[in-house]
Amino acid sequence: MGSKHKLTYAYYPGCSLHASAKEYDISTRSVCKALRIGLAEVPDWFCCGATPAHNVDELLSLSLCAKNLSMAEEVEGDLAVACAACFSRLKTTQHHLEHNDIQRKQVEKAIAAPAPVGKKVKHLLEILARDLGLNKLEEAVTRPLTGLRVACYYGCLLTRPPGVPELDDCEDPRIMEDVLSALGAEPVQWSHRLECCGANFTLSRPGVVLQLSNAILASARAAGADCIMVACPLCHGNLDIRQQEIEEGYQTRYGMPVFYITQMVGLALGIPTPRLGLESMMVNPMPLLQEKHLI
Amino acid sequence: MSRIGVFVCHCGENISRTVDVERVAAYAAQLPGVAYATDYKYMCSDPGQNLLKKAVAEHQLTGIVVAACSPRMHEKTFRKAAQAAGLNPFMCDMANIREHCSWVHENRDEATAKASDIVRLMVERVKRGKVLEPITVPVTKRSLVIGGGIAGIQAALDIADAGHQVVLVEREPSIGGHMAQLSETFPTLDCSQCIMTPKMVDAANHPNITLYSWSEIESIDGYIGNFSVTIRRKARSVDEDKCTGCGVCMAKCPQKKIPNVFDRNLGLRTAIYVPFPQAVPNTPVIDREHCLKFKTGKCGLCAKACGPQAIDFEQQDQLVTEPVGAIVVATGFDLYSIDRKPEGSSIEGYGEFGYGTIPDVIDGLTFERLASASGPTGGKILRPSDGKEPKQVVFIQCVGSRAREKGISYCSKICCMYTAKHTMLYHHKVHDGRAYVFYMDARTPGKCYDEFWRRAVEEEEAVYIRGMVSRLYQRGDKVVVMGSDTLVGVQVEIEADLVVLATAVQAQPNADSLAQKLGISYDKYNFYSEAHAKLRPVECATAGIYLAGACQGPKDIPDTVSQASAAAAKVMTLFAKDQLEREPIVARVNERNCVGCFACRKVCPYGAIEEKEIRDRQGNLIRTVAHVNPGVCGGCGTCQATCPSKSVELDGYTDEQIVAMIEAL
Amino acid sequence: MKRKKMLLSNETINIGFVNKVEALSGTSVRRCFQCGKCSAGCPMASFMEHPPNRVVRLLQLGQWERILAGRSIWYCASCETCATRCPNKVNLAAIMDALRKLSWDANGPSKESFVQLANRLFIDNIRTYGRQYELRLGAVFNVKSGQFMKDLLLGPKLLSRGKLKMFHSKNRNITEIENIFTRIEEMRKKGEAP
Amino acid sequence: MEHDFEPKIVAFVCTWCTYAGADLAGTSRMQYPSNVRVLKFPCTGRIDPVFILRAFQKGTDGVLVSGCHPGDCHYMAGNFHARRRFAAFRQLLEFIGVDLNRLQFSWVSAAEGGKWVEVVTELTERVRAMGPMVEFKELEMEEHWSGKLDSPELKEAYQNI
Ligand SMILES: Cc1cc2nc3c(=O)[nH]c(=O)nc-3n(C[C@H](O)[C@H](O)[C@H](O)COP(=O)(O)OP(=O)(O)OC[C@H]3O[C@@H](n4cnc5c(N)ncnc54)[C@H](O)[C@@H]3O)c2cc1C
Ligand SMILES: Cc1cc2nc3c(=O)[nH]c(=O)nc-3n(C[C@H](O)[C@H](O)[C@H](O)COP(=O)(O)OP(=O)(O)OC[C@H]3O[C@@H](n4cnc5c(N)ncnc54)[C@H](O)[C@@H]3O)c2cc1C
Ligand code: SF4
Ligand code: SF4
Ligand code: SF4
Ligand code: SF4
Ligand code: SF4
Ligand code: SF4
Ligand code: SF4
Ligand code: SF4
Repeated sequence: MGSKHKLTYAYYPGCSLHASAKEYDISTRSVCKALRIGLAEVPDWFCCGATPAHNVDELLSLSLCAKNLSMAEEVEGDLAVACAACFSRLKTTQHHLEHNDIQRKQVEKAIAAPAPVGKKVKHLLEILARDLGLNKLEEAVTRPLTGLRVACYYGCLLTRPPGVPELDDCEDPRIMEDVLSALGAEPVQWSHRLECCGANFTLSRPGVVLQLSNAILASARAAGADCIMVACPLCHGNLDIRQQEIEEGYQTRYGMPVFYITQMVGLALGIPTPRLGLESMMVNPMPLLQEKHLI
Repeated sequence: MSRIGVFVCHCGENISRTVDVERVAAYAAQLPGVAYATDYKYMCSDPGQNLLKKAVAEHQLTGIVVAACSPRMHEKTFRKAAQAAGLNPFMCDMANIREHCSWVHENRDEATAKASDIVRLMVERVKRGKVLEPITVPVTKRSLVIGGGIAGIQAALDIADAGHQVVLVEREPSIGGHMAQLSETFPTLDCSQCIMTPKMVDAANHPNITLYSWSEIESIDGYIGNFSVTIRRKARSVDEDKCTGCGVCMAKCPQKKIPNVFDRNLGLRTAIYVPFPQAVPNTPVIDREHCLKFKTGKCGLCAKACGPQAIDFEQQDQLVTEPVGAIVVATGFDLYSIDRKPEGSSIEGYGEFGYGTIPDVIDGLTFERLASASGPTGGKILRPSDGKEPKQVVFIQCVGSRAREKGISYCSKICCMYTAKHTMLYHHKVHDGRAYVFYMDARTPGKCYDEFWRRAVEEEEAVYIRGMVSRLYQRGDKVVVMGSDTLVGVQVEIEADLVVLATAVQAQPNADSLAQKLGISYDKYNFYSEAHAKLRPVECATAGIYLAGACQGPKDIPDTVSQASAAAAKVMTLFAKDQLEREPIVARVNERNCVGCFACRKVCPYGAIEEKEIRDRQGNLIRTVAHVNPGVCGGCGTCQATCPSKSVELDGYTDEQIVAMIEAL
Repeated sequence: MKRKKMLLSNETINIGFVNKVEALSGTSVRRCFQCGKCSAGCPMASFMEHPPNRVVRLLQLGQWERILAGRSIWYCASCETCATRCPNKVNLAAIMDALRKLSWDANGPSKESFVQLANRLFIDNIRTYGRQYELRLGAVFNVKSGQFMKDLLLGPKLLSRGKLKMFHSKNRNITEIENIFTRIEEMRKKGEAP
Repeated sequence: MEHDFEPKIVAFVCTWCTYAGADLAGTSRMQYPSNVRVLKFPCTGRIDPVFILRAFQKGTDGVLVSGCHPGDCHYMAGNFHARRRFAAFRQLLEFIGVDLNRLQFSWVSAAEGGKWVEVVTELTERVRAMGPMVEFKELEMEEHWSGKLDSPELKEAYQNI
């Protein structure tokens, strides 16, 4: 992307970013503003259906996403998505529409419109690391996150399955670490970057979530991480909101703040913390940030 | 005018029971171009053949149709008889009225009518037959062997022992191939070096073998019996004739920290080096990428130290050309790389196993180096990360093999066995250690092979777990193995000190480019294709080129050696003759009509079609046309059916002959 | 769990069901050679009575009742680990989707009602509001699942951090969502969609 | 059994596989309709589609082309090229109005005497039921040949052969 060219995107926040993950939305908007990345929210977008829809009704899931994609056509620019689950669903839908004629026809009938496949769907990570570029990002940093040891957590949906999200290598992605390094922080090597946190079982089977998320927190701690960085509200919910419960259940103490990627970028850009929604985090990050002299 | 003779056979009653042979003979007699027709009880008997010979003379026959059994039965017999009677053997054909008629039809009228038709068609064919002379080509009784692994060494020794000259070309500084890297070998556990090194020395010292190590094939011309091979002898920077192999140079070289590929980078070597102490030839090579003299112009310590003044920094690559009559390809295999995926690919490699980022995840060949008495650890099993002795070692089979997702669907054939071997070697060396093996199937078909595997399980107490591993990750100084036991139906987790991956056997990375130079075919995995999977397993479809060893497909040493000796036997069979004679069923190009589109060349499975330049008297190029090399052409006729201008014709199956038969239907 | 003997015959092997699953999931069931790599990496395998590879195995044998009667399919988190690593490119995650749909359409007979309930509520929410309404989702789930106290302590914390909204504004174009639902229902009635 | 119409069947076969398979049918004394006449080729790769056209023009009612199974070609790839050529040729035949049921492609190996019998019997019976081949005669009468040969579809089909 040339330096003069302005980056503008259609923006699909997804349900969580308007509710339990509002700090992700707030920080995304603040960061994009600071980096002169234009975001125009797709008006009247719908829920993408997330996991429950495709779990029992693939056609519904594809149709919901197709509808959103077709509404996004009205807004200029590639479609920027923050939530890993929405990103995964929208990319999967495009994949099906492109590769499966029968399904495409069914979807077109369901949404009573031609299937929209042209819009490029991009996760924020791609926008930061590739469209803006790591160099540009690094240049914009005013308060490098020096000394902060971060465990980058991808979860399952950002990179899988092969050939669909095409964000990065599905087994050994580097994009989060690359972004983080550009911010001056120190990504740790750890084992559970891609393990499942229990995802949407948070409602129906919280016990499952506690067990899986505990393993992730434990692994991050063992690797010497000060905090975790995520790019998905679902992961955030399980690791942050349920952290206290996990600590109680497993008789341990993590106190491990879980940041959204945009919160980390915002900190490095020197954006004031209220505009990053840090106060909404369940595990209070302030002590850590103070200790590392980052605020 | 043709004067064809038709001989209708009764075959005792085999034919005459359903076919009215007399009527067929009478019918044949009145066909245009037929000068004589008769029937006889047993045509193939001596009296029958004499009858034929006599008729040729009496009726001045120009061609013969024997209406009898299948040509697959007696064509040779009657062609010989025709030749004895002074006819060109290819002017004799058979009409198959037994297998294709009397034996398969009961109705006498129908069978007789059909037999008459068959005779008529064959008469039309023979009428348009051409006198064909058997093709003879001289044989150069020297052979080329490409690749100096156990396959190449064995083939070279066999051919040389039979008294023929062999040129053995090896790409690396030393011969030996993968077998030289192995520790002990299944199924008998003899030491690989002990049985390999004598053979390497034999090959190098054999009066009939010229060894070109550190050399590669530049180009190949010619055809069976008459190849001309150009070999690039890469600059070694050491004069092989002067060097005594004393090794003083290596001791003096200051560049000592270069990872040794032969030891799978576990050990280090100098810039002037032999890959391993028992190397043959024992002449060092200077690695110009790392040598200070080449990098900075300063150093030359080796040259100063070398008594015989063997070191020559100015040495250049040399091209030598060798005439040979047969070629044995024995270029072996490579192992699937578990390193980070290649650029642009999303699924290759094994990210889930650590992409080679976890130091204590190694492949089977690395394990061989660890276990080898002459290896970097002196035969102690010590893990790469911290040199500690591992107490729990996990082996994973079928890594990269049987994995369509990684682009390989075949079984690598040797890894079940070598993994069993590894568990034994490990247990012999680390008594209080335990080996775990994740496997899908234990494939052990071979003499004493299953017994060997069972010994690993029952006596060496290896724990075999039926299931695959999903992921490996580092936890502290352990490698956590996330596997499953499908027999119990549960997940398995093991904290391993060392993990050994049985990675797939693959073709050499440059196998395809060598194949293109040789004009031989290869499969989609770049393994070289044999002419027939069952009946011609060591021959290439391209005449005069033979295959030995793992370049043709994954193989263990017993199979490799058998195939190498078989390939050598094929070479000797070829060399048993001074001249090659072959059926003259070959294609021929009508150069006047050929438009030079080379559609024919694209379809020719033998690479028999060459470009030929037509020049005027002044030597100016007028046009380029196709030319079929009769020594190479297999006679399939595909080119003829393909040629848009009908400029190529297959002898024995000309359009004229075939169309005449169709018209006569 | 009692393991009943499997009586295999042309009658008990329900190939029609297998074909349905293959059509819905777009993946081959027969291709699986039971390596178990899927189960080795599945985060949920330890909660399932049939680990993923065995689900495929039972499918290969046409033993659909054994699968649907269990809760394995409802414990799959759709994490795609299995599909990503299967050496045979068997898309097991898609097979799980297909099995859930077939089970859902048949109104059970899954025992894992909590997951089913959560899915149902989630989809109902989309139909009613166009978007997720997390407070309602949680509350209704607790009422319907009889776990009135579940996550009781979490709610106020979330509310205080502005993470749960008491009210939810409907999408302005909510009729369009309803249209999608009804069109799909009609297509199904006519047999035009699975 | 008497039939009103006895079709003329021609089999273009490869010498290594199908010819030998037919031999095997003979040595096993299997029985099949006598309508078929066999023309032997070194390989199906040698079979020019023009031969088939010619045979139809000469009043043949059914044509069988048979060679080695894929991968078993004596010459490695001849049958592969043949297959590609015939795939395009079928389009051409269809285009000019030949009922493709008159043309049968099959693989019969040297060991498949029984399969040879099956294939020949089936084709004979099928063509017998179809009646004599008249399409070409009609075509020639209508003199549509040259006109049709110029159409782009036909040209393309022909080039693909
Ligand atoms: C880990 C492991 C353990 C094994 N253990 C056993 C065992 O215990 N028992 C057993 O029976 N088998 C074993 N094997 C199998 C055995 O290694 C092979 O069967 C054998 O090495 C094959 O020999 P080859 O000569 O065909 O190939 P290679 O050994 O690969 O030799 C090929 C040679 O050709 C050279 N070459 C390649 N390309 C060119 C070129 N273009 N020009 C010139 N030269 C070229 C190479 O440099 C090499 O020297 C094992 C294999 C592995 C990987
Ligand atoms: C059921 C079955 C299916 C198979 N299918 C396949 C397949 O699909 N593909 C494949 O590649 N392989 C197959 N094989 C294997 C194949 O049959 C053998 O590899 C092959 O036949 C071995 O050939 P041979 O010449 O060594 O032995 P044999 O075929 O056994 O020939 C030995 C010959 O020696 C003669 N003989 C024995 N003793 C004496 C004596 N003292 N003096 C004189 N003559 C003697 C015997 O009468 C016999 O004619 C199959 C085998 C079986 C049993
Ligand atoms: S030539 Fe053939 S048909 Fe005649 S007697 Fe001999 S075997 Fe029988
Ligand atoms: S090059 Fe010289 S010093 Fe080196 S081994 Fe040969 S003779 Fe010895
Ligand atoms: S000149 Fe090169 S090879 Fe010789 S001693 Fe110096 S660095 Fe080593
Ligand atoms: S030999 Fe054994 S380990 Fe190797 S690919 Fe075959 S089955 Fe797998
Ligand atoms: S296909 Fe025919 S015209 Fe073309 S180059 Fe070959 S022989 Fe010549
Ligand atoms: S007959 Fe076959 S082998 Fe010979 S030149 Fe033609 S295509 Fe090549
Ligand atoms: S990983 Fe694939 S092949 Fe292996 S058991 Fe699972 S579905 Fe089957
Ligand atoms: S998608 Fe489901 S079955 Fe597959 S690994 Fe994830 S949880 Fe297990």
